[in-house]
Amino acid sequence: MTPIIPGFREMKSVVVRFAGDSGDGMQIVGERFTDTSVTVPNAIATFPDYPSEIRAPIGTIAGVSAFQVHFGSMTVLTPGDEPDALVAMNPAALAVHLQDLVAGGLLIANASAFTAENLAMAGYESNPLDDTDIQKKYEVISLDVTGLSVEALKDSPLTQREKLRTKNFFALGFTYWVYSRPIEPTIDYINSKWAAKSPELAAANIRVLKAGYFLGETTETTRNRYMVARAEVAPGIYRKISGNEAIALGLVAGAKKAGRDLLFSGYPITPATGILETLVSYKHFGVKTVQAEDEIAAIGVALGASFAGQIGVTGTSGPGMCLKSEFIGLAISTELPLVIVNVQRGGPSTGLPTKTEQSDLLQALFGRHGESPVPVVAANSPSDGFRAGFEAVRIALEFSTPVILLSDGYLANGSEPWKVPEEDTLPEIVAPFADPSKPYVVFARHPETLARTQAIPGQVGLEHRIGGLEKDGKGKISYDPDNHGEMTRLRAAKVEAVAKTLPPLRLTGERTGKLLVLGWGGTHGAITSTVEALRAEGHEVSSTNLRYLNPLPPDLGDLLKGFDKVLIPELNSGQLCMLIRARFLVDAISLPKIQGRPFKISEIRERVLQLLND
Amino acid sequence: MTPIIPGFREMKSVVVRFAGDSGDGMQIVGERFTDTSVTVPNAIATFPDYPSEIRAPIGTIAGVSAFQVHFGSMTVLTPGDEPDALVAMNPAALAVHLQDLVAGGLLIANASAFTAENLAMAGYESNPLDDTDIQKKYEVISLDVTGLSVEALKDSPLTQREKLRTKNFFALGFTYWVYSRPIEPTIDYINSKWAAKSPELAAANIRVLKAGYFLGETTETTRNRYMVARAEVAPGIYRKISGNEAIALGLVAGAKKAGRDLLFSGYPITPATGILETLVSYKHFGVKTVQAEDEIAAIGVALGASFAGQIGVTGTSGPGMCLKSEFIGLAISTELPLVIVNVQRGGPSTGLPTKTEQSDLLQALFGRHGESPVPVVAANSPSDGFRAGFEAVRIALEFSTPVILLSDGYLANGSEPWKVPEEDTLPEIVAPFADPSKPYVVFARHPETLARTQAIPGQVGLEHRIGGLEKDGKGKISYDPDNHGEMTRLRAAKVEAVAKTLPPLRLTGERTGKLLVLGWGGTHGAITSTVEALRAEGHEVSSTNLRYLNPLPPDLGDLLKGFDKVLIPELNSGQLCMLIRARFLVDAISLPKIQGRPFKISEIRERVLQLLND
Amino acid sequence: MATEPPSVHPLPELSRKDFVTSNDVRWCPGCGDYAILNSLQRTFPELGVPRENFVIVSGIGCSSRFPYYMNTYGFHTIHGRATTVATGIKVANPDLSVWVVTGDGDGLSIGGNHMLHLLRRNLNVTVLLFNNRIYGLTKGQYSPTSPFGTRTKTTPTGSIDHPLHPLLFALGAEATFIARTVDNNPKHMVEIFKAAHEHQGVSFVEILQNCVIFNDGSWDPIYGKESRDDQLLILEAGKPLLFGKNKGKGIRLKGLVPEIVDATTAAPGEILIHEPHQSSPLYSQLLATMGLPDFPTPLGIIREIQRPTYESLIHDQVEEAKAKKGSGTWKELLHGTSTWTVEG
Amino acid sequence: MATEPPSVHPLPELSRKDFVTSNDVRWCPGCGDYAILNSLQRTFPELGVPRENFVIVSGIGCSSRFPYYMNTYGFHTIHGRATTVATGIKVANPDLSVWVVTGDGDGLSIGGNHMLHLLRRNLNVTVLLFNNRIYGLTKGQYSPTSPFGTRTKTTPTGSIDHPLHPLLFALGAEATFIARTVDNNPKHMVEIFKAAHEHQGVSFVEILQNCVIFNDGSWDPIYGKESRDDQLLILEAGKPLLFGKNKGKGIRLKGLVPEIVDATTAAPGEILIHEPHQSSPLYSQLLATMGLPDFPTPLGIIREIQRPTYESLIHDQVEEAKAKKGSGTWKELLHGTSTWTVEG
Ligand SMILES: Cc1ncc(C[n+]2csc(CCOP(=O)(O)OP(=O)(O)O)c2C)c(N)n1
Ligand SMILES: Cc1ncc(C[n+]2csc(CCOP(=O)(O)OP(=O)(O)O)c2C)c(N)n1
Ligand code: SF4
Ligand code: SF4
Ligand SMILES: [Mg+2]
Ligand SMILES: [Mg+2]
Repeated sequence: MTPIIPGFREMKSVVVRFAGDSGDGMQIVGERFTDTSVTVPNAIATFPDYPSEIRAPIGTIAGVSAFQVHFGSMTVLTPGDEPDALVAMNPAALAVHLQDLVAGGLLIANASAFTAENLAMAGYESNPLDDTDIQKKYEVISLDVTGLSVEALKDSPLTQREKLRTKNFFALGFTYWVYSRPIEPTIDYINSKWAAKSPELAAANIRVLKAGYFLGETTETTRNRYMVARAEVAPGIYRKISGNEAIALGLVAGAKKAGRDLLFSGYPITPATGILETLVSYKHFGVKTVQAEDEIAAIGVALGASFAGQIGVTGTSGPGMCLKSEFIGLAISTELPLVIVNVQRGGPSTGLPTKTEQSDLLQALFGRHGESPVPVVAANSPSDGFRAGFEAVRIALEFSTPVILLSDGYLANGSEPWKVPEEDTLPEIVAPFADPSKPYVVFARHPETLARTQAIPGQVGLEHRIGGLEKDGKGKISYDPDNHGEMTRLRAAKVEAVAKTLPPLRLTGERTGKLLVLGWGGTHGAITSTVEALRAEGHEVSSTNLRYLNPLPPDLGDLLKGFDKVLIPELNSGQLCMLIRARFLVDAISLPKIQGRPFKISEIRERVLQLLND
Repeated sequence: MTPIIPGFREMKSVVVRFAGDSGDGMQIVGERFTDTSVTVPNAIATFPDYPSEIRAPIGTIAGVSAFQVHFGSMTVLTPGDEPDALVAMNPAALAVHLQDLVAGGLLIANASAFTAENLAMAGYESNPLDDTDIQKKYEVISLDVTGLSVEALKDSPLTQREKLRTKNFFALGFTYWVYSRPIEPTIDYINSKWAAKSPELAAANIRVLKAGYFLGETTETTRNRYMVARAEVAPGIYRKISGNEAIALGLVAGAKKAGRDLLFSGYPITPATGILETLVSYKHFGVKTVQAEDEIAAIGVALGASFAGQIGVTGTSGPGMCLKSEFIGLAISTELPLVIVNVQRGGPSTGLPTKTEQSDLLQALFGRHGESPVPVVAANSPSDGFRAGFEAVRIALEFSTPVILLSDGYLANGSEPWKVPEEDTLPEIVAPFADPSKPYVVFARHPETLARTQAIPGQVGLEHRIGGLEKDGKGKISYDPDNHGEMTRLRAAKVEAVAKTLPPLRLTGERTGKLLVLGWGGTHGAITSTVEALRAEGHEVSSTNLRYLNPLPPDLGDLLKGFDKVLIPELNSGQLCMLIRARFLVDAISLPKIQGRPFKISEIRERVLQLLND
Repeated sequence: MATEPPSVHPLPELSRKDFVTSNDVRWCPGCGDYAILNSLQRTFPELGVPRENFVIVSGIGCSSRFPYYMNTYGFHTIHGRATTVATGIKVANPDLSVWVVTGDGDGLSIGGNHMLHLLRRNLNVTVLLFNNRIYGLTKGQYSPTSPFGTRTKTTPTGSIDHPLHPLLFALGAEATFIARTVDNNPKHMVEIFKAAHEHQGVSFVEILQNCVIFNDGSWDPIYGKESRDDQLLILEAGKPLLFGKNKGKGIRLKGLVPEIVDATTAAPGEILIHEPHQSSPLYSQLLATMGLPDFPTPLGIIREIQRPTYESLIHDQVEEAKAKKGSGTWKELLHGTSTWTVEG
Repeated sequence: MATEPPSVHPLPELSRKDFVTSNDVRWCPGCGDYAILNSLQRTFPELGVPRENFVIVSGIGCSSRFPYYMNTYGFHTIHGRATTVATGIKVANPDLSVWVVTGDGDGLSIGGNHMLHLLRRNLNVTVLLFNNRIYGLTKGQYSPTSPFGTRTKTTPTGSIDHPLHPLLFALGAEATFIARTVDNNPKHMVEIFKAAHEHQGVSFVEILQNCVIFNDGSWDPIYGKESRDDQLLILEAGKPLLFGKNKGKGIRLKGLVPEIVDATTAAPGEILIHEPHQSSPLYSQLLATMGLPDFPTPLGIIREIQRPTYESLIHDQVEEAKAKKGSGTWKELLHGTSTWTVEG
């Protein structure tokens, strides 16, 4: 238990958003704040939000970059609806983000950047910091961040330009003071990053960081300070991890457990590129990566690797998924293991490349010609990417099938602390190659999984041919009508057989009641937070999250029967909802959101309350 | 009314199947028999069935080619379940097709081809024509077709090889005699085809045709002859048309009605190539065709043509649909007219390229990333391709949207008589370009259709930019969350608005009752035939067929409510069924068939009777 | 076929401003794309094409944002496919002046096949390939034109792909107009853009472009202040291949191998004369293969030959069919070649 | 890197029969594909590669049925993408001998881009391109290699696309081994297949192939009995470029333009000597552009140069990383570079 510090208001959790120009280093201070809070420890979740342009002109609305961090003494499952505090480094940042700040929230503004020119670029006709309405609505702390930073460095040998670039650490230092965070982890970080290369730079950043912190100590600028107690975090070793990193890790872990090398082939696309960029540094794990000429080639390369006995993986986002669809069909037909990661973003078409959405679920299920079922797995938080990635590899190998793994832009870039698992808590993955001492039947099946056993090039005496034409159980091309019916049935039954290996659904709340909130993938945090809060208030509502979208978990049908109503919040127009209605004939209600942003807790809360009161 | 000829058994309808080696000219005699019967007139439907290899070795099972024709004095909506008569030109043809012949059916075999070598290639150990079981089960007429043909030509100057090639006309002549068909149309055909180039060849074929016919007249080979009375066919001008031809025609007619030129761009693929092959001969209608380097390019070219003010159309089959999916998303996002024809074949992957299936419905609806709705139209018979093609163009232009038009391999190659419409019975298609005298708002919408109005390159003062990023109503790129929600809603609402322009559903039977059989696309004939027959027997069953799959017709919901049960026969694993269940929460029952073949009437009949008796 | 429609009115005088849109230009400050935009905006008014007949088609990438900044008709399509959409536009309406803007990733990685087929078909459009040897929009992965060993986010230990050579690629496709220019020489750009426009057939223009953020200075060894005298070989039709300070060096041929010689002492006729119009592709090949480290990099028109354009051939076939069969009537369409009548 | 794994057992003696499958061969009687199949079945036993190390990868087309008829590992993939699957196989296991079988449509139309990038990356695989200048499997539409004016079902009034030249295309991609052979000369095929196999790097082999059904006799003007003496230029490394009856004619160079001369009267050294290994691509270009109507068509190895292979470079990077960091452990994987501990 953290002792309550006198003079502080205690909060269960706080949401801070840093916002400034792309060049202002907001992502860096956000990351620092996170890393500091994580070691307190606090529960934490983050949400970086940067512009889609590489470098928009300085000071413009388009150039605003932000980083939101949510830290608490209790479970934190989302980066938070609205910020309790906003750090705004220039007028454009204020213009974009002020609307989100909670009434009464803390606004820390870099007053020195509120010049006439910057105000004009942000569309302000007068200085909002002088606006009495704003002063009344929020707790405004207007600081000459730039000036004070330069002042703090008056003895430093750095150039003026370099001095100006330290100002993000001033803002960070001050924010640390407000929330009584330790500054040592950041000092360590600065030293480890710059001390060797440029001791002056390191010293300057540390000085400015401290200046910001001490400004709080020594002046009367603020009326309130806040504290967030240590969270009761399960003991263990933790690391911070983003969704893209976690998926990369899970894939490699799965491959290792299966005793196969991993070959990842991708083509850069936002927000999926991070997976490739992570895996290129895993070469010493035997990971090979191929940056292909396009997404079609990428999946082709991955499938080739699988045919050759490795586990082939490819990753992309929506537009790339379209291009991979023909090859997914071939993997289905040849029954080869393969993992296809889709980090979903706003669509249709190029859409909103840097924004999040869950609108590719039906594509994952049906986005190919012919009867072509594939297992579909979804990560439900950044760190859950590990488990989802591992599971995708497991299912692909144990069921000799391509698997689609859905993530999204919000999970990909968001990060959270992750309790590092012990290797031996991870399940074995069993998918042996054919035994060369026995005759090889290409489409012979495992009695339970219905998987076909692979024989791989290099194995003596198992030479065989596969391809995308329909074939019979022996692998011979067959146009026989009954055989086609039977092979179609078997391909579907094999995917259905995955259901037997799925864990029971984890439920928040009771198994029966008035309302079940059913989610999948990245809405997990928002839904669970909402339902936990409502239950604490005495409402009869439960929730669960689907990591497995195809096949659906075997216990889902019974669960649905236990509730009067089912609400399905999704970042799409009701795709899971359609599946649930068709499959179980329950009048599930959709809560769609298509705004390129994750759900706010308040949005789900409102709808749940409506339905409970109906 | 045709007078009943004494000595004939009268039949309402007859199914004849011609089967032989690929080189035996079975498609030609099938076509001749069809053209002759059509002018009787009889109602008619045909089903060619040839091997996927170009030329399999002579005499092998793989090389068998067949043509089935169903002709009747009443409505004929399918090529028939089982043949009443089988013409088998060699043992391989017999081996493949005998199992389908109805018990008691007529088997006309070319005994001269039943040599030891041919029997072996077909897998026979002894001559099946000598098999007493077969002789008991069928009415076997064993003829020395080859020998008699050559004999008939003993005075002809043709080479022996040329003489041998006439034998298909002998078989045809004999079959004409059995069914008392006139031989004159075939004589005319032979003359028009060969008389000019090679009078000897024409004379020989005519002689052999007559020899076959006279053989029946002059010998006692057969116990029975059959007659099919003239059908009561609506007066009018008719032509025979295949599904691919009808679609090509419908597309051009739509373009003409809209006053736009048509540009078709495709990449060859079975069974869709026929559309491109038909359209290349329509150049004098202003039709331009581009054979592109692949399916992606093909749709890109078509979309470019649409942007430039023509109506762009592309066509393909399953694997090609996968490749087009990304571009369909761009067409949705830019709201440009475009027609994408998918002639479905057996999947997944390369699957069964020459076989039919309806398994791309969900792909049509959901086969793209993001929320990307498109109207989907399906042809329900070969000649209905005309109407479906026309409608696809109408919807694409009037609603500024890509439209997916589904056909299938069975419709594509099958043909039937088509009553040629008068030009002025075709509706107008109204989709004017923007008015250059008014300011142009790129995403301004028609109040009812919600269509956006196109301005096209070359129009003075309407210069503008479009693309696949999300944009606001003015066409400016926008990452605004609410705008994205609103544009997503509008794109969906626009597709829904098509529903208002759809004709009421056509029903076979009453509007209420025990069972509704609901079909879509090419199952129309089999379902209607089944239901008509059952109704004639007094069963309380109705049926309807959906030409419009998205949006669903507005009167469908009410119709479904009127029935205790709904049965949905589909050549897939229940794709429409899923949609109907999700949308209307009715416990619709699927009758799936995935065998690369159309439904038999008996298959639907059996299931309907089961359900009626349950 | 003429590129411009027979215009009844005299063309309005156009100026650079007519081609500027109100959209904020969103490239990084200092990006080479600005200079290219500027040069094209200066070129268009001089081409004698009415503004409404220009269409700019692009794929996806930093460079592909281009159409938004040009006040013409524009289509920002999908990654790698601009060439296909441009084909549809030009075939549908040959009167339009169609420009494709693409990047080294867009045009040569994902879009390589369509580029290949566009070039061989000889559609009368102009392709501007912004070659910054990097994927800009996706934040700095190596591209198919990145030199061997390039370190990027996806190749931290250096890329291992032998780079694709845009000009050799275009020669392999037998493109009829192939040129190279640079983003730091507006005059040269304008000159090349004009020539590309005038060429009746496909024009492939590689523009060496600097990405200040992810690949800054990539071209400096060729066109930087220090190097350009020695490293740029400016091509002028009919003139000898000279370069270096005061054009003191020249290129001559020894068998099939080029050599650098002192121009001041070279024998008359020894130095190669630039002839972009020759039908043998060997000379173009020679130029295309020249570059670092042993040779200067040629700038200008590498090759320009004549061949009928794709869209004019399609157009001719349609006109021929109409001339032969007459414009198709409704009756012909609906009745086809063979009908029968059922009497009432 | 060796193509063959270090084999502990002596290789079993293989013969043609070992590579024949029990599947019925389903090409049309008389199709050129039979002869190619036969030649490959005769080549494989002579390469010193154990049968289980052969993988044949194909796309879709008549030619792409090939793997079914070879008793090795085989993958009949999807249209145009065999090259990508082959890349995955070879990168995953560089010990395998990987062969890509493709058609002019499969490899150069829909699959052109992957072919391009396979060639430039220099993966050590062999590509056999069956060029029948037609789409066989889809029953006779023109292909990207069909000559201008070809009449087919989709071009009843003649095709209007300038054909793609496979060898020029491969040169544009800077392929390291480029050769041409013909389906009616088994001896030559075997020779070229062996050389292609021996080449460490990508080998691109164009095979002129006859489609009896849809394009019969298409190559007869070049390799038919009547024409072949005068129209085929058989290349042999180190030997002069001679052809015609009794090798009476030769090729010499005038500047950059080839000429045909009477070999019997030519000056010594005047006639070009075939040197496929030279690093300048001009000579290869010269050969590739030769053909009807003015020149004989070269047969044999057009170009063969050395460059590290893609899969060996990947392999090296993995090995280097392992050498530097040690083989990755579970702990390293799961813990990464920075963790913190929450005490119990
Ligand atoms: C199908 C698809 N794949 C990938 C992407 C992501 N993407 C956008 S631009 C780009 C490459 C950009 O590089 P280049 O063409 O060189 O343009 P530059 O940004 O350098 O101007 C990529 C990979 C996409 N938008 N669509
Ligand atoms: C995606 C896709 N598009 C089109 C086809 C149809 N298709 C199969 S093979 C082929 C072309 C075959 O030509 P080629 O590669 O020259 O091989 P050939 O049959 O002549 O040997 C086409 C267009 C297909 N199978 N898949
Ligand atoms: S990332 Fe590079 S190419 Fe893209 S806009 Fe910035 S400087 Fe230009
Ligand atoms: S169609 Fe042509 S290429 Fe195909 S198998 Fe027949 S002859 Fe050979
Ligand atoms: Mg680039
Ligand atoms: Mg071919």
